[in-house]
Parts: sequence; C-alpha cells; structure tokens
Amino acid sequence: MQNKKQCIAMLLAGGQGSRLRVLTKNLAKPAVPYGGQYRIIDFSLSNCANSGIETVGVLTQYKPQLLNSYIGIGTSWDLLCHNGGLNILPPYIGEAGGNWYRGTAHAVYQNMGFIEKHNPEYVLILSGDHIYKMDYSKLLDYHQAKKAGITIAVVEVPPDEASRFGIMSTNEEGRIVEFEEKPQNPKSNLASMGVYVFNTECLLSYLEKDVQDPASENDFGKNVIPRMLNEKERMYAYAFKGYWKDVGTIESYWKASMDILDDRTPLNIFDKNWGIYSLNSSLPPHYVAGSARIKNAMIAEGCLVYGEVENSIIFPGVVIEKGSKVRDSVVMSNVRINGNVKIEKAIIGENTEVGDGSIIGGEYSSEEYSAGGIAEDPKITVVEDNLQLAPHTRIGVLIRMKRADSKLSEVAGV
Amino acid sequence: MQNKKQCIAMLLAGGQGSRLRVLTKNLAKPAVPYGGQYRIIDFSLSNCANSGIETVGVLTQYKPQLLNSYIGIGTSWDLLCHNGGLNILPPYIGEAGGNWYRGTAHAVYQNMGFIEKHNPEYVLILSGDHIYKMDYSKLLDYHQAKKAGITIAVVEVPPDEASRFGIMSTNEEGRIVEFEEKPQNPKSNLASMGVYVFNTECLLSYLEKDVQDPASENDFGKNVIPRMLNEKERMYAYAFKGYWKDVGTIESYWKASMDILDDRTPLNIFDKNWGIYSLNSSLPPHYVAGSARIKNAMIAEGCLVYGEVENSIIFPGVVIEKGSKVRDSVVMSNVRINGNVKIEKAIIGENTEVGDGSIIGGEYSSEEYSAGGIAEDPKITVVEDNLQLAPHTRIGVLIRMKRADSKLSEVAGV
Amino acid sequence: MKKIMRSVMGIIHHHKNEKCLEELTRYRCMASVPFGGRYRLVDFILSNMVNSGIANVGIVTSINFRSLLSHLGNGKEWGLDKKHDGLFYLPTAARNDVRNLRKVDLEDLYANGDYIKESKQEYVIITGCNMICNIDLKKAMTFHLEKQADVTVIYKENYRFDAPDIAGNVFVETDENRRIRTVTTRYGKRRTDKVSLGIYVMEKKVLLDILEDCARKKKWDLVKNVLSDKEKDIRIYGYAHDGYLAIINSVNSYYKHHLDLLEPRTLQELFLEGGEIYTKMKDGPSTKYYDVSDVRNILVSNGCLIQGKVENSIIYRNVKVAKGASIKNSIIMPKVEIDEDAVLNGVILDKYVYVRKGARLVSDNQLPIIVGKRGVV
Amino acid sequence: MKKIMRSVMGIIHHHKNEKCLEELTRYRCMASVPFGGRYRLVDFILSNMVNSGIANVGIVTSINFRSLLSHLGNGKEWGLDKKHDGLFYLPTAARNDVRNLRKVDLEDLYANGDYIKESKQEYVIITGCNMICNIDLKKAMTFHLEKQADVTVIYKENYRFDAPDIAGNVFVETDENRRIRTVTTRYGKRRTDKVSLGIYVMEKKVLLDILEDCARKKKWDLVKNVLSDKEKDIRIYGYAHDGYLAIINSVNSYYKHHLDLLEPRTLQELFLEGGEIYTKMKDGPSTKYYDVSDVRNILVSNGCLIQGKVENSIIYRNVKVAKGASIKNSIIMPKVEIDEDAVLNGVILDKYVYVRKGARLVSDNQLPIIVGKRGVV
Repeated sequence: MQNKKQCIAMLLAGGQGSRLRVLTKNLAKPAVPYGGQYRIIDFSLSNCANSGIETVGVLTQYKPQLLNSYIGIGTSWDLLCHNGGLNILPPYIGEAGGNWYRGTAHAVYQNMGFIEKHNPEYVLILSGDHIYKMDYSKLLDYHQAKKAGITIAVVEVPPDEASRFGIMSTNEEGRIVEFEEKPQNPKSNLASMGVYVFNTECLLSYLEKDVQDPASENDFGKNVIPRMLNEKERMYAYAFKGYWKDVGTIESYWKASMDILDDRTPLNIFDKNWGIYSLNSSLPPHYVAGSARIKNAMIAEGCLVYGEVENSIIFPGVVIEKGSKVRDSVVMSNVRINGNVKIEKAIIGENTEVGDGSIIGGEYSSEEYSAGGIAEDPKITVVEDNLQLAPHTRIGVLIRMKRADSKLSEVAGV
Repeated sequence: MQNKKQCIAMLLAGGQGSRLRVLTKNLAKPAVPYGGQYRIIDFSLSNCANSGIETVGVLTQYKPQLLNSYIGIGTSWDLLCHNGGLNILPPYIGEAGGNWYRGTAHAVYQNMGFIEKHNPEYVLILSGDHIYKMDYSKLLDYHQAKKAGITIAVVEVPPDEASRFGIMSTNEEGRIVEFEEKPQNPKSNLASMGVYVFNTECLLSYLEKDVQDPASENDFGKNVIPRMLNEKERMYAYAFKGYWKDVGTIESYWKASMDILDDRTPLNIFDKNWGIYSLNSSLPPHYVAGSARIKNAMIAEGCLVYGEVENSIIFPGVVIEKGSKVRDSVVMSNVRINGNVKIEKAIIGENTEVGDGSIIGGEYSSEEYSAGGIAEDPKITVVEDNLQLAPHTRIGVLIRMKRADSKLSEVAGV
Repeated sequence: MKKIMRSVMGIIHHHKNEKCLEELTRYRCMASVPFGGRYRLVDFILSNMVNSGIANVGIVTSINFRSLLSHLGNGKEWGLDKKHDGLFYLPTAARNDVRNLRKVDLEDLYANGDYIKESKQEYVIITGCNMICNIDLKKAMTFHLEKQADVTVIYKENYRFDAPDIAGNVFVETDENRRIRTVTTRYGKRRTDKVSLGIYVMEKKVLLDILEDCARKKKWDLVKNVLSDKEKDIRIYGYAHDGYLAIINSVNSYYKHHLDLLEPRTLQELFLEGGEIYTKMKDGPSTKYYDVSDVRNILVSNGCLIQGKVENSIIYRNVKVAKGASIKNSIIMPKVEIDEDAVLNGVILDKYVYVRKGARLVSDNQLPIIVGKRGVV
Repeated sequence: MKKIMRSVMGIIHHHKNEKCLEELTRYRCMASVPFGGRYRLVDFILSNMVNSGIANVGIVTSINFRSLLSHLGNGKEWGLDKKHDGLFYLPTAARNDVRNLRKVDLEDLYANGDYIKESKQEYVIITGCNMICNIDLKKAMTFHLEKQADVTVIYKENYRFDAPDIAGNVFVETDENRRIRTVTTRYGKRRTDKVSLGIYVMEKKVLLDILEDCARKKKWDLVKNVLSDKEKDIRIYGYAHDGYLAIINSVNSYYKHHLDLLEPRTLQELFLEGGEIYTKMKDGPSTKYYDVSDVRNILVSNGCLIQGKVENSIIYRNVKVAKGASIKNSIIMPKVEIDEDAVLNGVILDKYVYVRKGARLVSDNQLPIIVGKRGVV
C-alpha cells in the first residue's frame, strides 16, 4: 500500500561550485566541509528532517563519490523511514540512452519516475549549496493558504548585491508580478533562495513544456519560472527571515565560516530545537595543553592544541603544535600544524601537514568586506588537501602581492 | 587510519540485459526478480558477504533507481561495516566532464579512485547477472598460491554451447595459454564466468593501457584479458564446480527458475551455511485454502492461494483465485490472478492483474530444452508488469503460432 | 492529523501472569511468544502504535527478556531506530520472580519516572502485550481529546470468551455518552459485556499525578487502586474497538485464536486491510511444496520443505514435514522437523522440536498438547 | 589472523559492587558510568573486543540497565548490528537487589547457557566492564593457543594502587613459563604485584564444563570456587598487558584515572595509537571558546560554550561555563550549566547539574565532591 505523501523534497546536489576552486577539486560543492563539524548539505538535510519531510531525493552529478558514501541511507539525518527516506538520484542510462543533467529543471525532469512513485501533493525543490535553517513546513502552509501553483522562498538582500540573484517583485498580497534573473537594474531586493514548493501536477506540466523547448537551458531560475510567469500561473513569494548564505566563492565561504564565531549572526548552530545533523566521528575530546591559548574559536573533537588559536574554526583531529599561531582561519580535518607556524586568513584542506616555521596567508583588512560587496579577487589563502608542506614554506598574500596573480595564493602541490 | 584491506569487490551491475526484454524494461538486469524471493544480484552480494569480503562497489548505469533503493547501504547482506560496506558507484561528471561507462573495464577504470581509497591487495571483479553460490575466498587462496597476476574463474559448459562464452585453454598446472571470446570452433569447454581476481597494481596498469587504446571497447573479456595474454602476464584459471547460470535470455531465465524446483539441481537455496540474503518484507505467512492444490512449487509469504499451482514459482503477495491453474510459470510479486484463469509456461510481471477466465501461454514441450541448446525464439510467454488484463484475455503461444511473430507473445498493454 | 500522534508516547507493560501460557513462557516472556506464523505477540500492539504515528515507545521488561530484546532490537523494523525518541527498554521495579497480578503495574512506571518525564510527549498510551488486533490509535486519541477525558479506556463489545478465559479480564460499563462509570474485574455481575483491551489513553500530567499518588499510598494497580476508586474524581471514557480482537491469556485462547487466522476474513482484517504488522526480518527462501505434498487450509511461513499432509494448521519458518507425515489442527513453530509417517493432531510444537519417524501425538480433547522447545517426540 | 577471532565470543559481566561509585551508580549501572569526556566505561572493553575481531558479544545486565541499553542500542557504533552474531543482552540470574560480591558470577552465565551453547564460536573471553585499557585481545588469544592453556588470565605487572583501592582485586603469581600457580585476592601476602584485569580466555567447552560443575555444587564464583581451587587440575596461564591500565573500583580511582587523561602520553596511548574506542554518536556543533575564556590543560568534548576559566579538568558534552566562573581539577558531565563567577575545585558534577551564580564548591582533601544528576549547587 503506497501512502500518498503530502510533500517530498528534491535536493539539487550536483553542482561543481567551480568558484570554490580547490575546495571542490575532489568533491561536489554540497560536500564541502563547513563550520567545524558539518558539510554544506547537512543544513538542507537537517532542515528536511526537522520540518518533517521524510522523503528526499538527492540529485547528484559532479564528483558524487563522497556524497554517496557520506549520505548512505540517511540515518545520520533521521531520514530513514518505512516508505521514503533519503535516496541518491544520479544520472542514468534508460532505454533511449543516457542523459547528463543539463540544468536544474532537467535533473528533476529526469527523475519524474521517483516523484510519481511517491505521488506527493507537493514537491519541494532545494539546493544543497546553502547555509540556512528554515522550517519548510511553514513555507508549505503558506503555499497551501495562497492556493499557489508555485511558491518561491525569498530573502531580502542588500540592494547593491541584488544583481547577483533572481529578483522578485510582488504585489501587496505576495503574488509575484515580475521575476528577473540577475537583473542589471533590480526593481526590488527580494532574492530567490532557490527554494521552491510546487503543486506536483503544476511542476510536472512545466517540466514537460520546458524539456520540449529546444531553446531552454532547462534551469528553474532562467527558464521554468519565467515561463510560469508568462503563462500567468499563481506564483507567490514567501519571505524568509533569518540567516541565509550561498557560499559560492572562497570569500563568501570564509565569511560564512567567520559568521559562526559571531554571536550576533542569526545562525545559531547551538539551537537544540533545530539541530544540524552530520556524520559523526568517535574521536576523543579535544585536548588543550597548558601552553595553548584559545580566543573566540570553535574546536572540534580529536584536536590536540598546544599553540594559539584565535578567531578560527578548527575541524576534528587537527594538531597544532607549540609556538604556532592560527588566526582568522579555517583548518579542516586531520591537518597537522607543526611548531612555530603562522597561519592567517587561510583555509587549510584536510590531511595537509604544515611544516615547522611555515607562514601561510596574512595581510587581510576587514574593511574590504564590511564596506559591502564581496571582492572578486581572492584575499584568502587556500591550501589544498593532502599536501605535505615542507618546513618554512611561505604561501599566500605576500607572494601574491608581488606577482599580482591571484592564482598563486592557492597551492596545488609543493 | 585507513586499514589496508586484502580484497575488495567491484560488482558490475549496469547491464541492460536487453535480451530479457520486458523483464528489464524498468530495471537493470541484476535487479530482475528471481527464485520467488530474490533479485539476481542477491547471489553475488550474498557470495561476497559469505566469503568475508566486506567492501563492495556496485557499478550501476542502466535504470539504477530500483537497485539504488534496493541496495541501500547493504544491511540486508550484512555488508555494512566500519571501513567499507556496500557502495553504489554510478557514472559521474568530473572536472573534465562526464563519461558514461563504455565497457566493463572502463567502468572499473572510472572508479579507480574508489579502489585506491581502499587500497586492497586484490580486486575481485564480479558480475551482478549470474546465479551461483561461490566461495570467493577459495578463489583468492588459489590466486595467491599461483602467484598469478589475474585468476579467472571458469566452469565447464557443454561443448556445443561453448561458442557463447569466453573460452580458456590451460596447461597442466592451470595457467591460461589461450583465450578466445565466443570462438566459432572452441578448443576447450572451460568458459569464463566473468569472475576475475586481479592483483591491484596489475589491474590498474592494464586498465591504464586499455583506456589509452582508442581501438579498445574497454571490455575485460574482449580487450583487457587478450592484452594480458599477449603480454605474457601470469594468468590462471580456477575451476568452479557447481551451479552457475547466466540468465541472459527469457528462456534461460525461465529454465533457471524451474531449476529451483528440481532437487537434483546443485543450487540449494535452502543451505543454511551459505544463505542467500535479500530485502525482506513483513508480509504474513501465505494462506492455502481448502480449495487449493499445490504440487512442486515455491510459494512466498503474503500469497493467498485458492486455485491450483504446479511446477511454479510464486512471489510474495500473489493472489490466485478459485478455479485458476498456474503451471510451469513464474508469477512475480503482487500479481492478482482472478478466477478460472489458465496460465502455462509464462512469466507474469509484478502487480499485474489477470482478469477472470484469461488464458496465458501454453503449448510447451520440454524436449526442446533437454535436447541441448536453448532455442533462440521465445517459447515462454512474458506478461509485463503493472497491467490490468481484461477478463478472458488470451495471450501467448496460440496467437504466436498463427502469426509467427515472436514479439506478439509479449504484451505491452491490453 | 498524524502530527498529533507525535505528542503521544506509548508504554507497553509486560504481562503480569507469565505462567498463563505454561511451557511457552518458560524460556521467553509473554511479549515474545510467537503468534501468527512469523510474529511475536508484541508485534501487534507495537505496529499499531507505529502505524498510528507514535514515535516513542517504552517497553517494560521483566524475566526472560533476552528473546524480546533480540526480536525487537533497536526497533529498526518498526521505524523506531531514530535519533530522537524511538524504542526504550524499561526495567521492572519488582524483583524478577514475584508474581503479582496487578492489571497495570504502576510501580514499574514510577521506577521509570525519569524516562517518562524526559520524553517530550504530552500524552501517553499504556497497553499490555497480549491483545491481537489492528487498531488505529489515532482515532482513540481524537476521541479522548473530544471527550476531554482524564482517561480513555479502549473496549470491545460482545467479545466471546470461552468460560475459563474470562477470569482476569477487566470490564467496563459506559453510559450513552461513552462515559465509564464502572470498571470491574467481574464479568456478568453487572451484566457488562464490554471487555477492556487494556489500552489506556491519558495526558502525561495525569499519569504523573497518579504515580505520585500511588507512591504515597504504596498501592500500584491502575485498575484496582485508581480507575475503580469511586472517590477519585476521574473522568473515564470508553472508546469502542470494532475490529477483530483476540485476547491471549491462556493456552486455550492462544490455540483457539491462532487457528482463527485460518479464516480468510480474519486474516484479511488483521494483516491486509489495516496498518502493516511489522516483525523482525529473517532471510531465507520461500516455502517449497513437493509433488507428494497434500495441503489445505493452512497458513505457512517461508523456508519450509513440505512433503507430507498438512491441514488446518499454522506452520512457522523453516519447518520440515517429511513424506507420509500428517499434521492436523496444529501449530508448528520454527525449525521443527517432522519425520516420515508421524501423525500429529491438536498439538503445539515449540521451536526446534523433533518428531521421530512414525511418532503419534494426538490430543483427545479441546486442549492442545504442548511440546516445549527442543523437545523430542 | 583476524579470522581466529571469529571463533571467539565475548561476554561482559556486570559489576557486582555497583555501590562502589556511590552517587554515580545510583541511576545507572557501572558499565554505563561516563568516562573520558564522551565515553562510558563499557566502551573500552567492548571496543577492544571489536577491534580484535570479536563479532559476538553478550553483555550481562542487572539493575539500572536502561541507560546502558540506550547507550549501546543494537551495537551499531561498534559494528555489531549484524544478522549473525552481534550484541546480546543477557539477564542476570540473581534478583535485582542482591549484592553478592562474586568476582565473576557464573550463575549469570549458567542462566544464559542457551545463548552460549547456540553461539557458534569455540572460544570465549569473559571480562568485566571497569578496566580502562586499549588491548589487542588477538594477541592474548594467540598466547592462549600457544600455551595450550585451559584458562588464560590477563594481568598487569606493577600496577600502582592507592591503598584503599587494593581490596577486591585479584592477583596472580606466574612461573617463568607464565603458568599461574596462585590466584588470590590478597595483595602483598604472597608478594605478587600482578593484578588480574578480570579478563579470562577459555574454550567454550571448558566454560560449559565449569558451569555444569558449579551448578552441581551451587558455588558460582569463578575466582574463588574454580580458579583458586587447587584440587581442580586447571592449566592457568597469565598473559601480560603492557599498556596503560586503569581499574575503576572506587570514587578515588575514578577521579584519579579520569585526570590521568590530561597526560598527553596517556591520551595518545589510550585513544590514538591502538584500536579506535567507539561510543554512541551524538550530534551537535563543536565547542566554542569565547574571547573571555581562559583555559589550560583540559579535555573538552563537543557542544560546550566556554567563557570562564577552566584548568586541569575534563568537560563532557554540552556544558556551559559562564563568564567569570572558575573550574579546577574537576570532572563536568554532559549538560551541566555553571553560572557566572562560580568557583569549583575538585568536584564531579553529574549530568544536568546547575551551579548558581557565585556558588563555591571546593574539596578540601584528595577526595572529590560528587554532585548527583540534576543537582543544584
């Protein structure tokens, strides 16, 4: 007996996230570690579990290996249940041959069989790339109340950033009257979060239309939503209040990491009523030695800290030896920082060893960021994972400043 | 701490199995139901678990949805463990774009990262298409004793069938001296089972060579093994004694199903020392009414039998009403056979309902099969899944005999 | 509507008269006594709870709980292996060998007061483990809320007992408004034919108050000391269960209701029409019938090899019936082996029993003969 | 070599003197007493078993086992949630409240004889739950086979006790061939300094013979009635454990060995060099240190918010230390909240304790002050 479910979620997790450069060299963007304990996708998955959405299809495409083994069958997010749970949906070959997912809408279209099998009244389209805590059940209630065909979750963004988003204009009752993808002269500052709830039949009919249009890029934002607006579909905007971040670049990733350290940021990961679940380790507690000094930092289990840590996120299993200083940085799992190292404004990838006396990063002034807008050239030094940096290695801004070649701030092998 | 594992398995489960026609319309061949309780892939997976192989990569490509949800993380086969377990490996997009698996060898090549991550001494290549019970640890012992680069498991096949297989000639100590893929004039009757154990570095080096050869079809049997033989690699044949069946056609599928009913067949699925695991249901026991008559049949849980069943395999949840007779047939899950139906030499797909008084199949004489060789034209009537057959439907050999068009024996919709 | 059940926790208490199933409860507790060819008694009420949307169940264990633990495990098959809520085992308060016959032993619940308090649900449904039914507890919960009852008791009207099985049951009398004025263990005295299913719905706050009160008075029987106490001003309502019900409280009722399942209507109602009944998954092939078999009106689980004659019986997993053997009106538990030409009629064979070639075991009255685990006949 | 351990089953028996940890074992059994910032005592021996390749473990439970069950569950985190073998809970034979001080209570094992017999393993390793070590039992098993011993006892040489903690331990004397001629509970009398870890390796057959013999004589102490009995001709050998060991049998030893972990060498040896120590997974963010925090020489688990001063202490999960609070030489269990300007030195705070603003709790001798679960200071 297949129960009709009210709502299932389709989570788009196939993005390469190429602007995150070496962070996504070996994994899809949703699998990028974040916040000392999580991967980016944990936020969307935990939102599903906490919102009572029990069936989630995760659409993968780019470097899915880590996501596949990470997600398993969803027990970590309490998403294993009798008729549903977490399902990985990779591209596949059918009778008519294979199709890579061409765009977000095409990815969902290719998995209509999955939607039909579960036969829900509503389909929630999510992206695995965003950091936010959101109760989707409220969005759904709103959608039902408005009797909409589609409801798009929106956030207010600073007016000068609006041109980076899909921008909505609504009438006084919240109905969307205009939608522009990345407009040059935005008419509002309501940006689409890439979170949509559709009536199932409405979704299916527009996906059919979209796939039959040879001119379409098969993207929700670029094609499907404009078409719906054209055809006068009932489209509503749901205003989300709270922290929301698309960590699309190294800078925004770094900024979002620092946000965790700031109690004024409205993303409270300590909130027990909206837990963010993750795959956990069984490492012992972290050890802070007598020689250590820790100020304003997140430190995960399994770390051994003999040096100084300030304004930084330290992932599990990191060793920081005596005499080393880590400031304004993100240090990923199992990094070993030997003695007398100085790390500043840097992101160090998993399993990398930093030799004695090395200097990584530096030269950052926070005004650039707070002055609005995220600079396009990298100010953050990123060190790739699985490296062995020799003693006294110097990487980062000092070199970059001389050469004016931003790529030099990323180390691909030493 | 990544433990070095002795042996991991790569299970090829991407095959379409197009000669199984409607049976593989919605699923990959390894997912085809078999034996009243199983899917074909259960045999290979259970062999892994029973042989102590704890890390298995399942390479999917064609219609993987059912396999994905069926396999989950391997708990059904006891293949969930600390550093390994069951991993689904679909095609994916990497930095250089996406690649569908071109052949068996290419599929493994694309997942070299998975092999390197687990860093085993040996890699076992398996196919998810075969029905057999085999202790791979013995194959591995043999491989080690022979200090081989590759060991190929072989079975003796009837000489007149040998031309359908990859045929090996060996010297007196078991070393392979010749290999021919589907030879017209076979020089031996040792057929490759498609089960190989490789030294890992040997596998990786030949996969590299193979992928760099533009003329190669990237298939183990057609390309990689002949190349190894050319290059005088140490190749041994391991003789497997026991039941082994490649259910490549409707006929061989049907025959392999009937084999289960024959106690003389050396495939004892009741053997507790080599259990075949599967995803189980929680259906109640089956009910056999006073009006029923059952002879030589396998009946699964959840069935309600009021009619007659002879020489047949009845999957879970099937209802057979009073007055109906099912002979020499395979009836898949949740089929409903209404009253006064006659079914003979047929395969009925899942969830199909057969209306009152229908006649399906018939007209089969077993001599054709026992006289050696499986006829290429279908003698078995296959009814697709999820159909509603109207009362008094007639399908099968009677029609086919008149029209001499074998396709008519398969019903795609009535 | 499912959401309301997220605010309800379930508590299954162990049976207080474990001896009533004689040999069958010698090595296992009542909750894990096999029933219906592949289930255990507890599967029914636990599945009912889960199907109704309850996500947090505590189960009170007493003696012989190993088989129960190994059956239920972490509740995976019932969807209860969750990070929050799930399945919890509650130790009994009493020493293991005491046989007290309290209807619902509140002392056990009092001893687990921490668990009850820490659980985030607002309501609690307390049940036993010996009721076979497929009931939607959500409806009972809705009824409870509508009536603004303190306690709702689920009852069945016109349940037919064999005379010896009446004792030990609880009966209620309801007024036209379904309010219960009388709760009694005496059948017929007040001419009530409404038997309690032993399922009680109440607010957690009400339960905690009751527990505190009991602790003060050291009186621990929910029925005798609380519900029947006219002095306590408790608003009790009765919710009627209309579907199939079997109460297992004796070998007679166990045997009789087991064979009830051979009635297709009962089978349908219990297993196929309502919520699914979950149980521990076991591997194995389906059942094989040989040419020489002769079977009618039987319920058979997977993994059996049947060559003999079987009629009017329930056959559990992995049973072997050899050629020429004849089985009638019997319940044959897992892994029993019946050799050639054996004759069985009216027997219950527990797990691993071996029946020798040509052996004969025939009950000459209504009561079945029980052969204990690993017995040889 | 791992394969040989597939023929070994593990049995963990519960501690027979649960009162020895006073307040800490009031609501939980010894096996589930927290240790090391995020573990429970039982995690260590259970992880040792699993890491050595043992796939079938029975654990004898007694009173207060709810927290143990909820911690271990179906053994998933230890890789024991398998179809065959896995983790089994064995009910104790004794009534719950009896305090018998048998070293290894064979009556419990006798009562679970079915489970032991049905398990397919040939060998058995019996342990307690109060030894903190990271030991490769495969080596002990190999030793056992080489010596063709009937029983192998694992011991530690030169273990340093605080005087009051000596009582209740078992000591052995070995000859140059590692054969044990003396098993005694008296320390110093025979000048042995080899303390038993309470880990015994034997063939299952030997155990079953011992159990039958004990059942006849109604004497159930493995050490007193079997191993010390010179009349019995048992070949006992001693396998030496060279690594770190902590025996927890008093509040003093619990406190002292807890603080041992602040020695980086001990931490490395116990957690990072040998097999992994598994425990129940819990969600939650990492620990956050504020600008105003001042910490040194501490072991801290995830989920804490630390603003105060913490020194020489072990902090469990989800602890809050407010501004101006000062903690020294203390063990702070999960979900404790310490308000501003509180001063703690030499205390053990159990779960959910709340320390009020400005409160002061300082031990004035070697023994720590224990505040029980949910206490308010």
